[in-house]
Amino acid sequence: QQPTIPIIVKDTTSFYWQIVMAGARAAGKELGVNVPELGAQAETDVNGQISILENAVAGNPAAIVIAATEAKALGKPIDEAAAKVKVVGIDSAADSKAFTSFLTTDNVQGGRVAADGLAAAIGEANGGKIEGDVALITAQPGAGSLEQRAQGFKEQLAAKYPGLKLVADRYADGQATTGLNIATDLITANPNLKGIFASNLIMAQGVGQAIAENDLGGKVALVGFDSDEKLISFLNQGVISALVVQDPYRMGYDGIKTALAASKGEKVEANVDTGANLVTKANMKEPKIDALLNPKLN
Amino acid sequence: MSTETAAAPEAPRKRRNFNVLFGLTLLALLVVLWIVLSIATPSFASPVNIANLLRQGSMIAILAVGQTFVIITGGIDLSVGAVVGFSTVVTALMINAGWPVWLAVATTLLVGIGIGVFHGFGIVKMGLPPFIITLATLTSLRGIGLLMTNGNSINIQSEAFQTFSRGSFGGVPNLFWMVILVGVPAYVFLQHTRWGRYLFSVGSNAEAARLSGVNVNRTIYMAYTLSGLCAAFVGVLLASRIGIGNPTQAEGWELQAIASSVIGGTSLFGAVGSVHGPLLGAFILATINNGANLLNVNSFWQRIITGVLIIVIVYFDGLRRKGGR
Amino acid sequence: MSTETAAAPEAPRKRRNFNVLFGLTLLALLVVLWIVLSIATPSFASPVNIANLLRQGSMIAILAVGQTFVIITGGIDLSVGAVVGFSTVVTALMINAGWPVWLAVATTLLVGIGIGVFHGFGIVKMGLPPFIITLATLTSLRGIGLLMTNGNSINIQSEAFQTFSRGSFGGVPNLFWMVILVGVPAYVFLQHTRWGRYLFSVGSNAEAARLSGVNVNRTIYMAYTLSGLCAAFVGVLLASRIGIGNPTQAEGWELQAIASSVIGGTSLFGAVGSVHGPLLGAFILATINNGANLLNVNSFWQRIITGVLIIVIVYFDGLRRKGGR
Amino acid sequence: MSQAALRTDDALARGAPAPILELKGLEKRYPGTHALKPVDLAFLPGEIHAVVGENGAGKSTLIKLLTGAIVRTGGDMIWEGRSVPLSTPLEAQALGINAVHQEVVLCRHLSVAANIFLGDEETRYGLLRQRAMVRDAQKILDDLGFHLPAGVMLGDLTIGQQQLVAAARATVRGTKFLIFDEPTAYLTRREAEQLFALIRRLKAQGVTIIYISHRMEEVFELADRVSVLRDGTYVGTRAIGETDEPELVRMMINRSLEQIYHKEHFAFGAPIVEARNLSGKGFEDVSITVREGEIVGLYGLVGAGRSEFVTTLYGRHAKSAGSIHWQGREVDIRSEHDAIKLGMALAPESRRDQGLCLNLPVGFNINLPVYKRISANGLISNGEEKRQAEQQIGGLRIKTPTRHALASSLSGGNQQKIVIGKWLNHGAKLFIFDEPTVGVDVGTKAEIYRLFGELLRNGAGIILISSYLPEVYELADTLHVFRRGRLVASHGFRAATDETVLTEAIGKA
Ligand SMILES: Nc1ncnc2c1ncn2[C@@H]1O[C@H](COP(=O)(O)OP(=O)(O)OP(=O)(O)O)[C@@H](O)[C@H]1O
Ligand SMILES: Nc1ncnc2c1ncn2[C@@H]1O[C@H](COP(=O)(O)OP(=O)(O)OP(=O)(O)O)[C@@H](O)[C@H]1O
Ligand SMILES: [Mg+2]
Ligand SMILES: [Mg+2]
Repeated sequence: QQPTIPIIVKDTTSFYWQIVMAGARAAGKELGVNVPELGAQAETDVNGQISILENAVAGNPAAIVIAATEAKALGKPIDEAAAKVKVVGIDSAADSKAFTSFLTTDNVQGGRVAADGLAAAIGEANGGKIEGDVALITAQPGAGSLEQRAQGFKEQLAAKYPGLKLVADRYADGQATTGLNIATDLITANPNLKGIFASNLIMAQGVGQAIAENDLGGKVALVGFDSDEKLISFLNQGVISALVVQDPYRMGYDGIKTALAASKGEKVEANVDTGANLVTKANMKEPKIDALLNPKLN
Repeated sequence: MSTETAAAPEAPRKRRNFNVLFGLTLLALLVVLWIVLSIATPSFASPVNIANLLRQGSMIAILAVGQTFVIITGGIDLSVGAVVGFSTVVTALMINAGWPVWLAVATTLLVGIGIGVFHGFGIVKMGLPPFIITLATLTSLRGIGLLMTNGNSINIQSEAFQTFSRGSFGGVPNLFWMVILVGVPAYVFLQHTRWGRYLFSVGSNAEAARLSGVNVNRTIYMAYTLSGLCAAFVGVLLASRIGIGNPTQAEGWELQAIASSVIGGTSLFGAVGSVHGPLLGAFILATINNGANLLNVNSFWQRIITGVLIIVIVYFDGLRRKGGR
Repeated sequence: MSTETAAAPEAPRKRRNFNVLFGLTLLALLVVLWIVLSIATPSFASPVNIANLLRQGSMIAILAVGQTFVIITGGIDLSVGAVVGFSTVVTALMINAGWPVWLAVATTLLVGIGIGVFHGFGIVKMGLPPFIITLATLTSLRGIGLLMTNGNSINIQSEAFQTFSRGSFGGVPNLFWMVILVGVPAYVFLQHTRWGRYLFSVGSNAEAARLSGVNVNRTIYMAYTLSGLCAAFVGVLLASRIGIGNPTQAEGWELQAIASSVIGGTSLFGAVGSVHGPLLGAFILATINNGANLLNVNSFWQRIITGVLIIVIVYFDGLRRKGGR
Repeated sequence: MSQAALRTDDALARGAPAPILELKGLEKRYPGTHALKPVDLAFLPGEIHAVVGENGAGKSTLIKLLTGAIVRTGGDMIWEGRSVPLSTPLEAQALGINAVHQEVVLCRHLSVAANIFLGDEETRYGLLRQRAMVRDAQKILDDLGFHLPAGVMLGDLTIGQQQLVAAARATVRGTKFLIFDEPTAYLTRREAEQLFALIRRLKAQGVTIIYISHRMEEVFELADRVSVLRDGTYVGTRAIGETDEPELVRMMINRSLEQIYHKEHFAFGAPIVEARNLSGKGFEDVSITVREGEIVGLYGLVGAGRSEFVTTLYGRHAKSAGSIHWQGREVDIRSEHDAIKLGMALAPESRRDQGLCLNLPVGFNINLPVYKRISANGLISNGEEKRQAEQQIGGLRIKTPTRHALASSLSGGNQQKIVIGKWLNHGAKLFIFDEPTVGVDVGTKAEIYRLFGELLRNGAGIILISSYLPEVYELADTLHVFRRGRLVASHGFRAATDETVLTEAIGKA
């Protein structure tokens, strides 16, 4: 009988997590593991994820792979789960020492990379002068990884780019349309706006549309986080200057692989950084980046 | 009904203190908002921003009109947000499959109608409360959309389709023209045809309507079908505006649509409502958001202010209504 | 009302085909679900899972009870989810400020009562529709909570407080004991005290109630206060369960609470409702989710199935009600 | 073969026209109630056929069957020799059958004109001709002599006025067969006269009319034949010339009734309530005193302001001038709660809008005012609750399967009994009865009047509002006449003739 290793993601409805699950699925097939794909239905649904974790433990799996929606909240439940099975963390940490292994993109680092990308794009558009107003649009408050990206972004701006002034730090409600509306309004209200960081997939789609709608490609730089077909086409059109891309597929794949090894009592690495890469029109054709942009989904 | 009656005796006493504000119609309240914002921020009254504002309010406005038909019959349609999201997916898939845009749009509208008919069926034939059947659709439709897209966004490959929502005609954004395209027939339908009147009669007293020879069941089918149709139409517009098909979009728009409708004076107990009310309600909400963005109000404060303004506006509008009786 | 009447003549004809299913009470339907799941997956009936299930349904169950009081009066309380989120913040801040847990909990409950009183005030004194005032609170409260926490989560620094929600007593999870703690007095209150009767009378015909000497305004205050209190209590439980204070939690729980209540037979037109109904409704929803997780149903399919099951369950329950009349 | 069939055969033999509508074994069962047991009955073209019977006898049920409002559970209906299903209102209307139902079933949120034309709107190019409809509706109302504005919301009219609108609506449609189910319940004599004129005119045009009423004199004034139902069973039909009131009453209640108006006179005690120069919305400068043991009657036309006066007294509306004295002390009554605490009880005129929680049980409604008394620390005594309910159900002979049945499932008259019954055990000092016997059958009326006597004997006072002159005339110790919001005349017991009272109420032209 095959061992069972469920993977619990933050939000099954997001494309990003679909890629993570695809990676896990692939690993499951290759390694002969049964991989239930579980997850909350919104990144902010902490309680929902705790319930799912409890249910998963109740099914007596060999190990569990989980991306915690909220570091502090998931700490105790993961401790409890780890008392019964091996737990491997991916993507986002939890306040628990019980992880057997932890594979992640450092989201704070991702925010820094985004700031660098935005600064570079603004410099390029303004003859090397890295100055002007910039804005940050976050999909929704209360999502840990988005807060970390914002933190990294702001830290890096303050530390490295004194010419860039963060004039707006706004939260939407998770809807592309809201991101779009906020962006058009910011553009109207701030004539000197030079760049926007939209810190996840759906915000980048909305904000990208605002820039396309107002024909500001190149005038207002946009950096997004994560990628899909739409964002890649924006990148190609020059609407988006750069994307910070993680390696969700690998997180899923390696997560299952590590968990299987751990469940057999093998020794596994405690911390793995799967990296955050800045993708621009210039480097998007590189094979490594191309693989990130076009993960094999099935 | 209960609670409205309960409040009635209190209001008149206070009325006198607010003579000026009290006479304001909803439209006047909106204009006051606009004037205040024009003074507070120079960019508000700029043509670009007005175009933005008109675009931003359009979709909820159309949804609210459809929703109002349903609420007038004493029902509720919680599914509209999900129908919008689902419709973006349907449109996107068909356009990407190479269908001509008009056919893709028409098919999407048919899907919306189909969903509305299903709601009518659930209510009329299965005897389900509207809340339940439309909540079930909301849940299921998002699931079906996600299955179809695998949680991915579908990039719509037609430039022309996307240009539409950005364009304008005679200086007015196309999206706002769509509001007029929906609003005018909706107004005529609701106020000047017998079917509109039947909607009111069913919401007022379904038994009386039935005894008067009104086909109550058909009227209910009609209300939900119209709401589904409006939602599917908004889905097409949204797909055009954001250029993707994504089933998780428009989440929570049902609440915004209902709120716009209620702000516009529709009673959730049925039989009271108009077409201009929900339109005004939607643009009041859009103005609040637009203004807060322009003034760069902290996002958290923005929520607080929105809540407070909703109370204030509905309060003054309520005073006027009571006085006007 | 309108639509229910309209549907009535249809149902009886179909009834005969479903003799068996048709007689099932909601409880029986829940038991059927349990039996099916026990057969389908061995882990369902395990003690661990049953404890999980009881825990998972608890919070919505308590919210639904509070919500039911409001719905019985013909109102609605959209704010409950926001009150839960806000309460986690209040509790967390106070516990971290070194207050004894009991005091922090009591204060949070007082905050919930205060919010309920505010709703009563808006409805009774300002004449606002319940939908509007509670929607405004929903929006504003989330904003206030976000301001207080600056969008972050507050890590609660009391071990003891967090252990509570994990613990169990006599083999039953503490969270489920809380349902009993709320449910039993709520039952007595609604069915065996005059205030419970007054809730029904206000929902049925506020004018008749008033002329019969019922203090309608006070009854409305009471309903919303109870709902606010239940929500604040759930906020405390949630804070204990997730160990953080975070104002964005419990998003959409208002819809789940209302749905549980309606599935449990409460009528959104008021005057029809019970305490056991919403409890059953909440645990039916929890069972569907729990079962889908255990069966490893794809999460997209899970939504679809949830929608379909809601329809099926309410349909059969409706048949029984009609037959029982 | 039943009596009715025989009689019809007789009539046929005598050369009378063939019946327009024949009922054969028509019956209706509700779960738990056999509302109408198989009935054989024939209606002749152009006749006015009265149907009488106790509350809950099945009259409205019969009417609902004829108009397709409900579907029969057995029997057959023969329309002009043809068996018809009559399962939808539309079908009935197509045949020319229409009804003014007992409860005003119209839409409060629509205008009078919209209600009159509902289901049959005038349109041009698919659009409503709103102004034309208001004009036409106004013309219809004026032609009928009803002085009502066609443009206002129906909900803004009093029930009596709504009843007239319903009558107007039905006459436009009931081209062949028209049914009036207690149309005069909320009307004063003057409006009733208008309605009778209308009915006679319709009869002259060859329309068949079924007329239901609990007022015997109306039956004798209008009808050609009268049929009696008792407890869902058809009892018999009489030509109006061949019967008299005692016989009909005996057929209805299976016993004879010597006297309807039980009038006992008591010595008046101290004043209970005094209104001094009271003004408010709908009435002005009214001074009235009610003493212990006294029935104070208020008479006036529809909309004269009587209901507004008593509801103001009761704290439902704010007074604008004047004062109220309770047992000699000036009091400030701010809410109905205050009024009830002082010792007032009000049985309001509209049972649907003000009197009953229709979708709650009968027992609940009866106990609503007394829940405070039958509960300790809020906890309700189940035994007391049951006792109170059963006592009223028994005493007033409220026809209901159990006290748990919903109030909405009762017949109109039985609902009215709840509105009265719920105050009888309240122990109030002043009882205000606003149209207490609308739709109540003679037997129960007598019982209610007897109960008035008991209340008086216990030292209470009564304000009795009625648009039915004989009632106030026969019962009131003091009779006040209202006209357009003012108190225009007062009389002692039977001190003025009823014509005088009527003239005072109408005013000089
Ligand atoms: N919807 C219903 N469900 C159950 N029973 C009903 C329903 N409607 C009427 N009944 C019952 O049918 C019987 C006959 O009622 P109906 O209304 O025909 O009486 P009625 O002769 O018109 O009396 P009234 O003079 O009081 O109007 C009553 O016992 C009533 O309780
Ligand atoms: N709901 C209402 N809206 C507006 N006006 C009303 C309303 N109800 C009553 N009126 C008006 O108030 C005045 C007094 O009405 P009221 O009902 O007190 O008269 P009444 O003598 O009791 O007559 P009725 O026999 O019709 O009850 C009338 O002019 C009437 O038209
Ligand atoms: Mg009747
Ligand atoms: Mg009156």
